[in-house]
Amino acid sequence: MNLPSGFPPRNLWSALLAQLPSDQVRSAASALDYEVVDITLPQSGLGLMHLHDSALNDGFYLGEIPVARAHVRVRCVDGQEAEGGAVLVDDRARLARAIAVLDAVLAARLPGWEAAAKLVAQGQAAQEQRAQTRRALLARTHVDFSLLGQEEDE
Amino acid sequence: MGYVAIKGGKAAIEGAAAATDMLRAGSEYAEPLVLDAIEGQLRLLVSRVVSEGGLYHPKLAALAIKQFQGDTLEAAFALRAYRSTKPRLLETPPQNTAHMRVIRRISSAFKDIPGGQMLGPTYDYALRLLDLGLVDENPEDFRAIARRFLADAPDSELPDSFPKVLDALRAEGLLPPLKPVAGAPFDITRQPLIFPVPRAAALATMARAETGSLLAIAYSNMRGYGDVHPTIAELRVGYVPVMLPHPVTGEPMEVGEVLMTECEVVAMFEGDEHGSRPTFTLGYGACFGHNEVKAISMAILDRALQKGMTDGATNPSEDPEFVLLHVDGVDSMGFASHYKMPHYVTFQSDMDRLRTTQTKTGNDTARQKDSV
Amino acid sequence: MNNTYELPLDEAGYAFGFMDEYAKKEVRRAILKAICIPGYQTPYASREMPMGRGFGTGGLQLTLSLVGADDTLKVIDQGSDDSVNAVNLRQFVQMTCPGVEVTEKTEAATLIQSRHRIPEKPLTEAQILVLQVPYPDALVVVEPSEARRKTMHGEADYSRLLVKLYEDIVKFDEITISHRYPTRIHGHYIIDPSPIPRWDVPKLHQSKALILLGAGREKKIYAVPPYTLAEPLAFEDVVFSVEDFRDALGNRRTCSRCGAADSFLDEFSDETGKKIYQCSDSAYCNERLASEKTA
Amino acid sequence: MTAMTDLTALSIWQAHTQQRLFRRLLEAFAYPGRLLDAADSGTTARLAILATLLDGEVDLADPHGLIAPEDGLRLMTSAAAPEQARFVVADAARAPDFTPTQGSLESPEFGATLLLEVEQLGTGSPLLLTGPGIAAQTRLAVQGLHPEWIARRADWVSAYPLGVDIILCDATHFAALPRTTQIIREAL
Repeated sequence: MNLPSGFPPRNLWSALLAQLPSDQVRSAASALDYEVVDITLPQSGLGLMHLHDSALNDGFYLGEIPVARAHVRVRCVDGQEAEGGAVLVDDRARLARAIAVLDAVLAARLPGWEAAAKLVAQGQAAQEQRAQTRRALLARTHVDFSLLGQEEDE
Repeated sequence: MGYVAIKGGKAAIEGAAAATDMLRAGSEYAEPLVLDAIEGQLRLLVSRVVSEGGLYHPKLAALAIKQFQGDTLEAAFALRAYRSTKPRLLETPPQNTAHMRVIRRISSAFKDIPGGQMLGPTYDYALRLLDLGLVDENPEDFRAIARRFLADAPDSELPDSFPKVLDALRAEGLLPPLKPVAGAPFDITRQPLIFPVPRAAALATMARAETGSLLAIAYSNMRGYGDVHPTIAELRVGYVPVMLPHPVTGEPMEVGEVLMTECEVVAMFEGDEHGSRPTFTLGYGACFGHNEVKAISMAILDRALQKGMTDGATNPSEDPEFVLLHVDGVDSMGFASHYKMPHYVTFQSDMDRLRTTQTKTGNDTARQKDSV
Repeated sequence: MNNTYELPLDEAGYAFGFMDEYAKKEVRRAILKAICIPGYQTPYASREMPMGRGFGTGGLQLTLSLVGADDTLKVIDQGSDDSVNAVNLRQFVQMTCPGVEVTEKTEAATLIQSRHRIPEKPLTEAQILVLQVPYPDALVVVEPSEARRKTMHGEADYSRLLVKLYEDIVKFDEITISHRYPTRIHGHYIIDPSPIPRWDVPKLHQSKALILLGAGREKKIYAVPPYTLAEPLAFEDVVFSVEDFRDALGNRRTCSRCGAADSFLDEFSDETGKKIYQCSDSAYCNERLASEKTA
Repeated sequence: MTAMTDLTALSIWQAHTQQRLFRRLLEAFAYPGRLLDAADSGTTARLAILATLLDGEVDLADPHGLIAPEDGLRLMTSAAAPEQARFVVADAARAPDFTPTQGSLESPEFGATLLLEVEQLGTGSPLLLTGPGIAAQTRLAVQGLHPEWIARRADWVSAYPLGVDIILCDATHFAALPRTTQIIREAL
């Protein structure tokens, strides 16, 4: 089995899964019957957000963002193993751990990966809906200067 | 009696908390505020709190607004205190605002900016007439607003992100060149501000400054205590995707997005002392959330401070120490509030000094009176 | 879309001492340097505490960085354990530092956080006094720029401060500083000893206990180590004097509760408008009352 | 179950152990020359002191290679030359072969903290100490401190408020010599 073409790459999975209600993600992760070992402890804390100012290119910190992260190894009954990870702008370390489990399962196509893929696809749909709203904000407020110019000429 | 005022403090403190909560509830017919409503319908208030609190956490900001009954200073303060309990896990690599998923983008320097101008959600051209239609909104109509908006939106092939206006000006040689990337920036949450401080410290301080304080000092520069005379090259609002390395692959992955406002102003040109080609000068403002007045004020002050740092300050808005030590809302409100605390001992001491001094000068005055 | 509002309850709860451990370490390093350079305002990255800047956040960060489960803590404000701010700070420490004992008895405390007073009862080597400081820099009245003040402090150049004091004397025939009396530590740095009355300034001199001062808003920590010279500024002809509690006839006023004639007194008016005086240090007053009863 | 486990097994990496040790360090600095005990920290006084004071925000110089690599990782400090580092750990039996930073008039707190490991504290040639924190004078007996340290220190602290602050430790004990302490080396 393969993922459909156009399926989002791994570096988007965390963000897309985080779009969904968290209990849906958690129950999907716990439904997978794997042994989960924390490679580093799931943590929640803060991250400094580093920007380069676009005027002169000086680096500076805009402020802090919540960060939750997890790095796990999952092992099936048959001995198959895979590593998964998640980092979120969020403060729920357990949610990050659940996403890390799904990340491992999906990346290695371990048994049950289809459920994870389905969730990622759902997250992508939610994301697309959000992007559409933003495009509408732009499309309805686009200033048409060529029209203004013609009026001025008349 | 003085003693009565400070004795029994414990009961009074508990009573004050209950009294505050009672007024929050109002009456038994009141409905509690739902946090989703605060986050959505009071989004500009949430924006102030996340930026002044220095922590991009709109959900906790909404909670703080509810808990502190709409006081932005108190709400920002609660976010700051929350920060003190959390370990610093990481520092992001530099994020790129050119990837911002824009919802608003304007320029007052050019009308025809590459990608076009999009007003987005703004009150700039709104008539400040009270809309009596909002007094008693029908929930069904309210819910239909978003649906109708999306249905009326024209199909568009607009991209999510846009090039920066400054890049075009830079390509024409009108702007100073970009500086080479330096080391780790100044971290105002860890390093005390000991002057002189680098520009990174000024930008970080202003990014979490109190909006009104920043505006007031920037306004002094606009009105004449300064000469920045800015033109807004670009003002943009949107969501910046935050990229961090994936724990397994190490590849950059998107971990979420942050709503922010960014403003670049172009100011009077100057040449350097070596007689090189003169270019425009620039100011930069940015903050969490949607807060245009703050981003513009910061951009003006950034330019004013750059001038003060190189040529010496001739106005308050050009003096880094004056500006940066007085714009923090949490610091300044704490100081103003602390005057409400008991000062019985120091006042007793003040009275002692005044009486002693009065006795000395009073004896002189009494003698003068006697002689009249 | 995720419309359900969910807070990270699984991560809730505060660690011992509220602040994260790195923050405490930084405060601790600053404390040690402050002791090594008596009276020098050591900068540190002050964290936000859940109470207002100016309500003792500098003192509180010191206390939270020092306190352990085997400490006994006393918190006072204006000399009183019952003052609203003292109650508030004490409750916060109790909430975030389980196991810490609290006391009102000065001699029972291992750690005392105070605003505006030093207890009347002499402190011992087994105690640490933490004072809350609103304005750490005695030079701010003559020099607004911190950069220039730092140079003046380093060079122990206090001529402008002395001129200011002297102008006072010329004008009023008295030094009019009532509290926050500039005090020279170990013959070099002049400190603002926090808004303690002049009455308490001599207690800094050769104190048996370590005295730490914390200014949260101004992000400074400084110290008066034990057995250290602490000299209030004065001139040969105009000496430093503490508050005068004598009445018109020259008799020392006494506390209307416990009768003490050796304590700093608060002044009140009773219903008839008559002035009455009571000890500002409530623990001192209570102890005298109690021993009177048993006697 | 996690990579963190072996870190927490050693009690010096736990917050409450560090709090306790810090209070003793505080006592040592407040009362120079006083001998304090670090025996209950589960490791050497040297590592206990470093673990209590250091983290990723400061740098450490270890010119004599006293710190085991795995402990160096846990301390999270960045390495620096002994002439620049905020903290320097050194073997006191050797004569000083570097000049630590003494801070500046404006920022004397940048003067280094030296942790000097001696053979034994409490025995050996006594140092007579006076200065802040000492009621009149006190004695600290030290064995295995190269005499050159005392001479060089006198130079380093001669331009107060500039200076360096020293912690002496043996396997289990420590004592502090802030820059304000005057040392008179007594003949035995």
